[in-house]
Amino acid sequence: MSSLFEYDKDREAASAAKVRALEALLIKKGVLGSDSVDAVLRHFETVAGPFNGARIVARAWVDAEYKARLLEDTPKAIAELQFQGMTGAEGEHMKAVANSVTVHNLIICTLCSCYPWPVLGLPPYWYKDPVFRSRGVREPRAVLREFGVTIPEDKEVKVWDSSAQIRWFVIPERPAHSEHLNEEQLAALVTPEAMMGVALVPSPPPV
Amino acid sequence: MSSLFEYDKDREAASAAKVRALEALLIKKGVLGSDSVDAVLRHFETVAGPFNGARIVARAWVDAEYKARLLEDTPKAIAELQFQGMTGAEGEHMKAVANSVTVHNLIICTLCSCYPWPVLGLPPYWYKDPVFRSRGVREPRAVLREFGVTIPEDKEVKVWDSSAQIRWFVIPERPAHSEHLNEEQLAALVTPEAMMGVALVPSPPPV
Amino acid sequence: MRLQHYLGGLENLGPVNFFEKKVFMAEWEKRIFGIHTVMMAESVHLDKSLPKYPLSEVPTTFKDTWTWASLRIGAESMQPFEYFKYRYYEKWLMGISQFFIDRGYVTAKELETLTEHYRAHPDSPLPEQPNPVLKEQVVRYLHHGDSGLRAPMDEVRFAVGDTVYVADPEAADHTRLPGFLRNKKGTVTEVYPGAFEYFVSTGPDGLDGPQHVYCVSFLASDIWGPDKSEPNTVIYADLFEDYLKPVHSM
Amino acid sequence: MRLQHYLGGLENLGPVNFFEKKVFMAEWEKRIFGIHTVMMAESVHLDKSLPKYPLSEVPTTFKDTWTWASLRIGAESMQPFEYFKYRYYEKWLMGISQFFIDRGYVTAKELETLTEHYRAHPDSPLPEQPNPVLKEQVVRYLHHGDSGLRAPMDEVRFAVGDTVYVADPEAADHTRLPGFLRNKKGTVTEVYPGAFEYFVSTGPDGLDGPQHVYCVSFLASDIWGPDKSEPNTVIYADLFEDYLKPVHSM
Repeated sequence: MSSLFEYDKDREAASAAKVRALEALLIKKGVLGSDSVDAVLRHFETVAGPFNGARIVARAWVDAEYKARLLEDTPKAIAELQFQGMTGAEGEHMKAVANSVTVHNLIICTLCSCYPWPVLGLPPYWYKDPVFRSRGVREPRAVLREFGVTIPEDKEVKVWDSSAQIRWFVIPERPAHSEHLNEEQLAALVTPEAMMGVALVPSPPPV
Repeated sequence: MSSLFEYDKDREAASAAKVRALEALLIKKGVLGSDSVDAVLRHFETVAGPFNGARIVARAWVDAEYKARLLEDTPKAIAELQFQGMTGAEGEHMKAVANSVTVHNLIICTLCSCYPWPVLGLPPYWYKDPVFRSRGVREPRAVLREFGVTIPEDKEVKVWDSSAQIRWFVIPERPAHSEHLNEEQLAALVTPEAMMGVALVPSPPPV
Repeated sequence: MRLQHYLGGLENLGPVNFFEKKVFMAEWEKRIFGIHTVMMAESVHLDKSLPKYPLSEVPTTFKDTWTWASLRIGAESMQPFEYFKYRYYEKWLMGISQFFIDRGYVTAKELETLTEHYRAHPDSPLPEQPNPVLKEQVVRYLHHGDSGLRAPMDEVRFAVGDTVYVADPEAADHTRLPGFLRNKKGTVTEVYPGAFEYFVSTGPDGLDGPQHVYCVSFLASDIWGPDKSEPNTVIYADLFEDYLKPVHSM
Repeated sequence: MRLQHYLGGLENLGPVNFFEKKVFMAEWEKRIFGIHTVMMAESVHLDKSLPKYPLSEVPTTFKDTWTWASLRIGAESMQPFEYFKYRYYEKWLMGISQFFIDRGYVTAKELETLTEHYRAHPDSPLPEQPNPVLKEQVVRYLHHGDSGLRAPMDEVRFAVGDTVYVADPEAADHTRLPGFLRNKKGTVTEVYPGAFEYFVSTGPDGLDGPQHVYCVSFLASDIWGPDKSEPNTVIYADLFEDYLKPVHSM
């Protein structure tokens, strides 16, 4: 499957040389410093990433009042947790939407690849691919089935298409049989896919 | 412009090797003879090609009754000329349409690349390209302008999209100041583009 | 429906590459064109088409039906975005190679190995195994074609001048109904004599067995809307009867 | 309109490539992502966005506006069929390189020559010229972002619960209005506080200066038709005010 995005070595080598030449020229011309790009990449290893989203979701699971505040005013509730950079690039205006017994949410960007960087990091390739962007709004239930998630007909599916300021993310349902887990253990169960709405959070293995 | 269809050498070499391997295997397996493909290619050098269409058009220009018969029953009128293979592959059901002071005709195949082989040979790359196939039915006048042909608004444009049996071709208007030319000289003026309806036949240089 | 069925009418595509008048962009393209045409000339359906060819006398191991439909199915059933990644004859090469592999004439491994050989030795010759009887059939086919014309059916559903609506049947892999005409209103301008056989069923799309074919005209303004169409422009298309509905059925 | 504005809703595309969870398919993609993000962090518009960055104190020769819009324009204005030939970050690399050439930061020749050098010597290092003050600005930008939020305008044209129709403005190169929503009927579900500046004009498409943004819900059956949509499905989109028309205007 992943071959759709894998190109031949020559093509990759040509792109690699071109981007290196571009970066080198921009450094020489004073547009970039030689430490600028690395600073960007480091940010997504340490500050912005799905580890933040997972901790927010776990907090919402263990604290119903926190969850209510998170849905009511997402930036304010995230600020309570005192993570770094939570209103940073692509997180200036975030909004959480919650799955429930009656509703399943899915986030998408049909025009490009908008994504809530501070809480989820950078999006995977399939999210940016025209196939997901085309099908996600037309047949979200079929797309979810391919990902192994069957949504019953009487459960509403809500698809959130980013085309202006808001970057959405999903609070998945807390899995059954997770009563014995603490907040940190719960956070470890939460995947980026679950916070995009293409996966559920599975129950932990029985103790 | 033609770079749109020109790919890098590696890609061409890979295709060339693959098609040669395929032909070699099909010869070995008895699906083809080693002289089969050459027989096909020779046909389009000697039997089927725009040289036929040009002669048909020239005849229609010099003989109004022939032109009437050609429009009324195209295969029968073509048969009068006793060319070879005129009801052959992709010419089983041809139909001529005539440009006039009130009508300009354009042929196209939006689904693939249907084309009247016996009278026009094989179609050029742009005719097979999705850009022409998309635009030709939506904005034929704009497409014609790009080809240097401006059709006045009060002249009707008819676009013929092949999607079943018929293969159309266009009898262009006879150029002005061509009274002194004989049939053979007239045929030499007729281009494949004129018989597809994307070009006019220019007047011959003054004597 | 797939994007490649809806090419007609896409906007903002930029200029047509009119200056590329070549039929073949590379020498290798001639070979795949030739292979396809030979396959058409030895297709098993040719004992049912006009003229009826004496195919049993032609020495070939090819024992399948190969028509334009076979080739079109390959291109139309491609993943739509993939369709635009390949040049015209690249798609032919992909479709035809896959056909021979799928039908067991050659194995993927054989083809891959020999491709590597020719990649390393581009001038290495083809096997020398002429087949004069097959060559004769190829020439005959090119001269006399392959028509699906049949006797007319009892009932001709539409007459010249009738207003018709175009149907919108399900079409996943192959159709002869251009997307931009679906659900549009047109006028029958010609009822072709006889019925036509497409030789290949298009499944839920509807082509299966002989049927009448009509030439139908459409005002450009009825297709693209009065504001987004050019003036005084009419589009004609040949449509199989199954693709048309009488106006009162709407 | 271009095909890339109408991606939402295309049919028969086959499976989503869900298994490719990588963010970058190749190491080089990280570099173009990084270059783009640094450009956003030193864009001259940042003295007008929130927070107001002290950009004049940052030593850089970059003197242009670079926002997401700049990047999107590059991809959306591509010839539509070309769009599908390139992988996501390939399009970034094409657009960003062209921008630096067009704006005179580098010449096509310089880039070509140096590309050849790195092609021949892939491990040849980058110049060593750190810029600690710019690095600090990059980190600051990543932590504090870049909001177009403005004070609300006097008149808010729609209220929660209003039925609205989506406009269909001309859009050649760039729009924030998905094609599949055009001319459809929806319901306002939220009026976001404040107005939003997009920083870049989209020309006849309509975005220019701050405006209100609404969350609008659409029944899937109102978009794709009752027969071709999944049951019990609602699509929400954030739409700029200029893209909406009151129901009585239809």
